[in-house]
Amino acid sequence: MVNTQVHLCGLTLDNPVIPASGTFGYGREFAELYDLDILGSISFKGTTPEERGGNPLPRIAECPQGMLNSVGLQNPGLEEVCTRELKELAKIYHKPVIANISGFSVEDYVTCARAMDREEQVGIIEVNISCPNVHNGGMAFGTDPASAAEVTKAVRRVTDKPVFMKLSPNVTDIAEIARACEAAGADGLSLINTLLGMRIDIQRRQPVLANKMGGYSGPAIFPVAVRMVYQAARAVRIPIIGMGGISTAEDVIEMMMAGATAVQVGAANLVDPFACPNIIETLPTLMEKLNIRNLEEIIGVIE
Amino acid sequence: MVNTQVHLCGLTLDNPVIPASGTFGYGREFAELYDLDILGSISFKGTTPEERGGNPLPRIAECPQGMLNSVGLQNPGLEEVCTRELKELAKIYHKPVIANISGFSVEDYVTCARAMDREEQVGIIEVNISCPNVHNGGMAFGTDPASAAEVTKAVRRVTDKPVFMKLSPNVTDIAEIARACEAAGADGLSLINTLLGMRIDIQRRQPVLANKMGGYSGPAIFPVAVRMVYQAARAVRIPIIGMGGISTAEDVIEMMMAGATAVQVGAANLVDPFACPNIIETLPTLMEKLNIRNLEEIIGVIE
Amino acid sequence: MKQQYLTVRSVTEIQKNIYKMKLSGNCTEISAPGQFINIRLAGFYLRRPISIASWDAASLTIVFRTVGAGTEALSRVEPGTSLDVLMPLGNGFDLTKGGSSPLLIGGGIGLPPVYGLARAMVQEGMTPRVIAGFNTKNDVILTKDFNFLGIEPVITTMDGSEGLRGTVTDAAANADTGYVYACGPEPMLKAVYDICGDGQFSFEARMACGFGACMGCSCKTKYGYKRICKDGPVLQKEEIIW
Amino acid sequence: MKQQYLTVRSVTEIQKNIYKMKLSGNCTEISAPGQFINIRLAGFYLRRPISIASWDAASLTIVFRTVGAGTEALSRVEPGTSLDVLMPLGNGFDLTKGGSSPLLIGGGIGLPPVYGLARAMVQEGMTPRVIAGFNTKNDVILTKDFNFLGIEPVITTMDGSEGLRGTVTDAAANADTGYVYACGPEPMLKAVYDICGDGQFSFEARMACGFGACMGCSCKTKYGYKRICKDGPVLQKEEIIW
Ligand SMILES: Cc1cc2nc3c(=O)[nH]c(=O)nc-3n(C[C@H](O)[C@H](O)[C@H](O)COP(=O)(O)OP(=O)(O)OC[C@H]3O[C@@H](n4cnc5c(N)ncnc54)[C@H](O)[C@@H]3O)c2cc1C
Ligand SMILES: Cc1cc2nc3c(=O)[nH]c(=O)nc-3n(C[C@H](O)[C@H](O)[C@H](O)COP(=O)(O)OP(=O)(O)OC[C@H]3O[C@@H](n4cnc5c(N)ncnc54)[C@H](O)[C@@H]3O)c2cc1C
Ligand SMILES: Cc1cc2nc3c(=O)[nH]c(=O)nc-3n(C[C@H](O)[C@H](O)[C@H](O)COP(=O)(O)O)c2cc1C
Ligand SMILES: Cc1cc2nc3c(=O)[nH]c(=O)nc-3n(C[C@H](O)[C@H](O)[C@H](O)COP(=O)(O)O)c2cc1C
Ligand code: FES
Ligand code: FES
Repeated sequence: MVNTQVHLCGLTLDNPVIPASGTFGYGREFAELYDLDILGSISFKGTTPEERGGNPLPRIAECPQGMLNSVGLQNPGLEEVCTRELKELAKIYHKPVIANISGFSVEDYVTCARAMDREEQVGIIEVNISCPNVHNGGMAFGTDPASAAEVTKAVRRVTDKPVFMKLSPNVTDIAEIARACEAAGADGLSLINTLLGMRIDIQRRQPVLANKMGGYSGPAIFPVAVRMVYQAARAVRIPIIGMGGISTAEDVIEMMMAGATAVQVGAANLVDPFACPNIIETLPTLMEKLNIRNLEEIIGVIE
Repeated sequence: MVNTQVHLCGLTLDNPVIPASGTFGYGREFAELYDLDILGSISFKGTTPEERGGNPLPRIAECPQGMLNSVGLQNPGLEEVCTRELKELAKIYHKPVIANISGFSVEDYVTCARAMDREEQVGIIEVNISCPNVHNGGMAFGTDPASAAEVTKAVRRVTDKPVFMKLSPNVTDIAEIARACEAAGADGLSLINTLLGMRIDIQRRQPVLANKMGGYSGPAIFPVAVRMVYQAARAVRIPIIGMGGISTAEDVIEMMMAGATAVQVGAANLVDPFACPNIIETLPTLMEKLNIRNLEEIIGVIE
Repeated sequence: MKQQYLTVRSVTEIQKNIYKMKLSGNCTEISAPGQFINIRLAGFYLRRPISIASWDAASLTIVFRTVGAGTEALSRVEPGTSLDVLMPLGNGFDLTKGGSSPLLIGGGIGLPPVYGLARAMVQEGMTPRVIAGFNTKNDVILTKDFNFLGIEPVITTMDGSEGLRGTVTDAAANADTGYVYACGPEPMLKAVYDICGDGQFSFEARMACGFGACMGCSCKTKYGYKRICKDGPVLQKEEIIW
Repeated sequence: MKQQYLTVRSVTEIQKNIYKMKLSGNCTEISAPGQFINIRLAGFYLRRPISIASWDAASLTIVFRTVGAGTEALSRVEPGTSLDVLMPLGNGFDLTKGGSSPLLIGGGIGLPPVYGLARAMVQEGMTPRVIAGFNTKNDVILTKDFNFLGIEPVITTMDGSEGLRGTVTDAAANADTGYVYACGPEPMLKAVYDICGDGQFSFEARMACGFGACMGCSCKTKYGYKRICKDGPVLQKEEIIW
């Protein structure tokens, strides 16, 4: 018998597989297909203080082994999420969840973190800093160590729950950002968010996305994600939730060997709604094949 | 009849399709398969002042729709390239070529540029600044605007040939680097070089590459390349050679609409040695289908 | 919604670049015309959404136009092949709202779900009227299928090469447009919207999941944001914002 | 080297996880045993290099072990399928250097090219001696094929479950090892290198192109850098640096 448990800042996950924020809504669509309680946790759709309608359509473009999205953080806003979505989520999922929060100013993050701090089911607050900082020329918080640290500190101050900073891969030096977040008090890191990409409709001579550029996710970004998780893991001592292109149990093992304690599965849920259950089902067999008894023993084995 | 000609700093290319440096050697292997003179130009393997053996094996890892390489700039060194390889190349290719040069210090680049300046067949000098600067903590020249500008200026000073700076995609802000190179006197830009990636052999619990990390190329990086070419093209007025994941005539059109005047085809040559001739053959038909008379009319049509 | 496998029974080119494909498998969950299936194709990351044109308990038919590499590949799938599909998706049309003889308007490749709707209505004893608009006579599809239901569609072509010359709204000018069911390109939907009293409109959007998880297809309506894939593709006239 | 299509004629599992595949097509360019082909497989970016085990003008045979997703997929290719291959690749063995009765040593899945070499030698009237090493009797392959050439290979297994117990070099201890041709895992090659007078050694490397363009497989030899794919896979003893 193999052991798939992993520990994340005091939480014990039955397995490391977590649907990624924005690719699982609040679980409702998937709960019709399988029992969500098999999941290690769930990172629900990014919450902002106010409701957001998101970007104009089209928001989706196909890529080789991946996709672009420019959903633009559409969500019903903090209040609605807390009063309605989380109540519904509690009915279909019975373990701690990960509250993914977003914002366009430090105050936005603080507002969301404060509210999520009061939500019993929230086990971890995951702070998406790939968003543009409206007070800093629109440069994403996650692309500047100082801004990343500022958000980390501010959020850290208003909650007792573990704070995971979710890093953008669109940076020169991921280790530098990782260290800045750790130094500012982050309990863990989530990475990677989507790579910035663009596709053009050559017939219409226009970008496919109304928003021109969008976030690239799916298997195509996996080698970049493994590299960044590896680099970040070697730069900090706090745990890492690794993601980017994971779609098989093999990918989970590879990401954990690179340094991740748990993983998130994003785009894969969209093209195969059974991606997570399939991975969770395959994991023990694969562990046996690879002579892994306790999944935690492989975290960061790569030197 | 459609016109596939493009103009690049005084050079007229019969078509925009150029094999990318490092994926075509000095053309010999391909000359056995087809007449190289159909190509718009050729960017030959990166030259360093001294011979380089490159990195230990394995140097190649497979990825979803792409590959990692850690060849490590293996090349016979400047003297051998000029006295032997270019003489051989001149026998099998009869148009101006692109001299890709690399280095680990500004002097390295200058040495190579000086020598290439004297080579009659060299039409453009393409300066690969993805290499680590040994005098600056190993940080790649191409990840820092000041270093990129310094190399640009130094090379610009020692040659009359057009200088194209070849940019690394592993940066937060490609537009900033592009502007720095333009301001320092670059005649054009080539982008993108490979994305830094990593794969792990989960059976052996080791990185697949002996060098751990390597450069990701192939269709998987295409959406990132299109985005960066678009961003760079809007940031500068000098022409751009676009590359990264191109393998079809459609990709060529998309990259040109994003802002490229010509394109390079890299990894595709390796898995399909006829990639370039196939693209060149398909291009006119595709242009007709898309109502493009002169290929140059689509350069940067995307706003 | 389920993930399941359907077996391709036949693929027929019914017009230049337009194919009818019959598939067999469990179709008992399909609940309304206008629903669609999302098809996984080898070599493509995203699934391809295609409307159900007609169905029974153990089979369904789709009709599609080849517009890109995905639909090209679909047209070349061999009979006997198993296709991984998510189905049924979307809300579909509500038959109960338009009276016993509503007007159905389909444009181009938007006609297949309109055919499915007409078929379901006839099965319910209703007598739908149908206007079918195309660019030219080489695009005209499904006429015989409608005839088989006892319906004589009014055909319009932009160039007048078959049926009336002009748009579907030209053809609808003298008809009762009190309640209209419409599916077709967006400019057509808008034109129909402008002339009808009330009705239902089926929309398209680029989709990632097709089952409501990603917000990739969400658009604003008078009743809040709706996901074309899950809360649509059929929207009621009253809620549409152009 | 050419890019061409070979048609799969048959795929047989000759041992657990080891397959023999016969392919037909123009094989007239193959010039030496030890050359290989590079096979494109749907769904995989890089081609898979596999040695030619034997060939004639219009067909060739490969023998491969399923070690990952690519070789798994190859083992499931249906007869009749066309495979896109680059061939012939590499230098192959030089038959002329080892006298009339050289020693051939193959280890595990390195045996197929050794078989091809033995076959070519027999055709030239030579009388090669063969040592074939495996982990266990369930890995033993090609014995009958050698017998058919009139050769009785000395079989060794690490666990002694078939033939002699031990390594190929154990088995070679009493043989004339003046000139050896070897193909197998690198530790085996090294062991053979250490006990033989002279010889030729066939290497493996992760490859991108397989035809000399990318330097992905280049390694240092006493005579400068060599590309395993183009200047190899067979290296002469005198040039090898471990
Ligand atoms: C609910 C719904 C029902 C549909 N029903 C039908 C039908 O019955 N018959 C039919 O011929 N077509 C139908 N379509 C359109 C069909 O999905 C597209 O023509 C198809 O996806 C194009 O794929 P491609 O690979 O050939 O084109 P490409 O342009 O190469 O596709 C690239 C990407 O864009 C998407 N895409 C391109 N065009 C459209 C489009 N019009 N709508 C949505 N996504 C698009 C593709 O799905 C893919 O993700 C429907 C679309 C939707 C949303
Ligand atoms: C010149 C040459 C001749 C060969 N001849 C044979 C043969 O006759 N029979 C046989 O069974 N095998 C042979 N091999 C090894 C064979 O190429 C690999 O087993 C195969 O590529 C593995 O592919 P995979 O997708 O199953 O494994 P994966 O591990 O999933 O492959 C991942 C990547 O690594 C590469 N790779 C993995 N193992 C090897 C290896 N040992 N050598 C080179 N690349 C590797 C793959 O090509 C692919 O690019 C030969 C290799 C070379 C270089
Ligand atoms: C449609 C979509 C919406 C997303 N929304 C969010 C979000 O709200 N917050 C966030 O932090 N990440 C969001 N992401 C990023 C994913 O959580 C994940 O980091 C990324 O997609 C990489 O993983 P993948 O390749 O497995 O999809 C979104 C991704 C997709 C595809
Ligand atoms: C095996 C290999 C070797 C390369 N060597 C060089 C090089 O010497 N100099 C250089 O500037 N780029 C080099 N590159 C990068 C390519 O020229 C190109 O920028 C990159 O691969 C992206 O294009 P692609 O996706 O079409 O391959 C190399 C790429 C590969 C795959
Ligand atoms: S396509 Fe995902 S919500 Fe509609
Ligand atoms: S694999 Fe490209 S040179 Fe050998």
